[in-house]
Amino acid sequence: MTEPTGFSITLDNFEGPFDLLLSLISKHEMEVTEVALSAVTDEFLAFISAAQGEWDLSEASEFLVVAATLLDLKAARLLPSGEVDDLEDLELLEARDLLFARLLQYKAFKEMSGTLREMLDGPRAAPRNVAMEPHFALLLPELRWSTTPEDLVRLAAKAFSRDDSPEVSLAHLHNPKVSVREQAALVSARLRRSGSLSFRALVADADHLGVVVARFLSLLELFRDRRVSFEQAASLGDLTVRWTGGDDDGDLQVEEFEGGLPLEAADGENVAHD
Amino acid sequence: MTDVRVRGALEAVLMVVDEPVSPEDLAVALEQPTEIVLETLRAMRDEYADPDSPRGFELREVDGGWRFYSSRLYADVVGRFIIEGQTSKLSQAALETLAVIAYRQPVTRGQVSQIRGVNVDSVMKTLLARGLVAEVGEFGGALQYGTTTEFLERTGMSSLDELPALAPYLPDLDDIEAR
Amino acid sequence: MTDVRVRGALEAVLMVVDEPVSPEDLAVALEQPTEIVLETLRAMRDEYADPDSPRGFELREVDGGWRFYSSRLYADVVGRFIIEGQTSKLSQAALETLAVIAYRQPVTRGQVSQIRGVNVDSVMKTLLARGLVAEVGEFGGALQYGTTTEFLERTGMSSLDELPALAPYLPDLDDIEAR
Repeated sequence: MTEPTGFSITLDNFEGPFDLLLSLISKHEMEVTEVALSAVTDEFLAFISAAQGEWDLSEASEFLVVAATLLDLKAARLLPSGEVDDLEDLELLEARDLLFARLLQYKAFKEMSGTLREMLDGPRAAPRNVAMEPHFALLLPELRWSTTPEDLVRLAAKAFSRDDSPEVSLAHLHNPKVSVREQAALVSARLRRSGSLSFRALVADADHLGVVVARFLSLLELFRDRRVSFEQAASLGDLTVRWTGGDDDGDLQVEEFEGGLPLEAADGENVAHD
Repeated sequence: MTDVRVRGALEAVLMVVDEPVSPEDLAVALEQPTEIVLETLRAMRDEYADPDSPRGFELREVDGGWRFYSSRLYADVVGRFIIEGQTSKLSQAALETLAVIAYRQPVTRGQVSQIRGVNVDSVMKTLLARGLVAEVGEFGGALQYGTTTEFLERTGMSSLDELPALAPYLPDLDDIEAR
Repeated sequence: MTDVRVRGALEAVLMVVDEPVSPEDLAVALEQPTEIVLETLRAMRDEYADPDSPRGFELREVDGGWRFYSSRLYADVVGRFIIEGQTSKLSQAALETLAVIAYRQPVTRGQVSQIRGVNVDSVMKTLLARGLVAEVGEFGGALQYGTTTEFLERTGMSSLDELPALAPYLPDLDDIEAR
């Protein structure tokens, strides 16, 4: 059930899939302080470059999240634990553990979603759900009816307001959100017109950080869909984006980031937190 | 296709369709000659009705189409099940669906489902079986539903104009936005 | 009642229902002990699934109730007849949310958000509209959600007990919750 990530590592004290390392640490069968994280990172970079052109964006981003958490965890563990008498330090330690546990939980549900997809997409058994034959329908016991028009209007009002609630604009309370899907459409249109543009030019008119982030994410989606290619002459140099999608205006499967991105990166209102 | 597979495919389709299906339509779906389909349907009908071991379902030809029905041999048990099993009050879900239809008619099943946020297929069947709603038209290939005279009689109204205005019951918009 | 009549009566009743029915309700209508009913239902299930001559329909237990379904063996042929309004695939976000609800139910929207790390309002709306999840209760003023019988039917499970075990390295969830 655990999807093999394909990424295996060889350390002094551990050899095997990255997922297994994670599993051992979580079960306290291996001490995170004994893991040379720089070696893990080196191996991952080697793995990525060996599979050039073939590597999986989601795998890479997942690695980043996991590695960052491990780093956090390790930093916390390396604190002299015997002498923690500051309550804040202790809370910090617990927070790190909690973060790690959350990460594992998130990963587990992510994996389970693959299994669910298989179950939902498998051959279906359709339930028998046919109208009752008229001679049986006649047998239905007489309704006991006590519903007044006022009851009905209340029920209708309840149903209609439920429909509206998720769509209610909160624009006056929070900054409006940026849709990655919309930005993808805008970015594609510009690139189709110009052939190639620098990233700098693509975000020149962005008036918020959120818009820049959304356009960057939309480029990643377009890249995954092979609609664009990237060129970067020097490390940290200008990034040139080239349209490779032809005139095809077909559906781009941009996965919307739920609720869109907050315009201001620090706007905690839009992101669930504890 | 083997005989068993032809029979199986026919049973599968006929078990879940609501309306009688013509042998021609079945033949197209099965990619089999119509005669084979018709022959198999007749064999199935006879098999289910075998006097030594009659099934509780029967396959009947109605107006040139075929459909599974509950066998008349067991009508007494089915009748008892319907009378005793069904509650004589509409469920909350059914009432809410009815209210939505009353105010939004003519309305399609999909629209009702979207408003209520849940699948309403089985609740709609109940309301149809109770004669409280009926098909009143078609829009973009989807059936539209509305309330019936029976509904008016039940609620004691002489026409839909007597439905109370919805607006005063809707939550104040400012209240919602302030949440 | 003879065995054949019990079987026939059960088949006849199950022809007219629109949701899974409990053996208890069937027993009342048949005026037979529940054990006999349950035994017969199981025998029917096995009979229809006989590998040498599988039927096109199957009898399945879902959430403790029994209902006729078309057999998965013929899903392709049935698919040509039953056009379902909502066959579009669920997004990855919706699937992950569904997974969280399936394993943590009953669960509030806030709890799901916390696990997923993002706001899940729009995804929840999709899942509700598809009838895969429903409101199942209330806790501390917040609505709780759980999966539906439809979810079980769609995934082909008889009960939630059949959900595969979560990844082996998942820490004890209560530990996380307790903080």
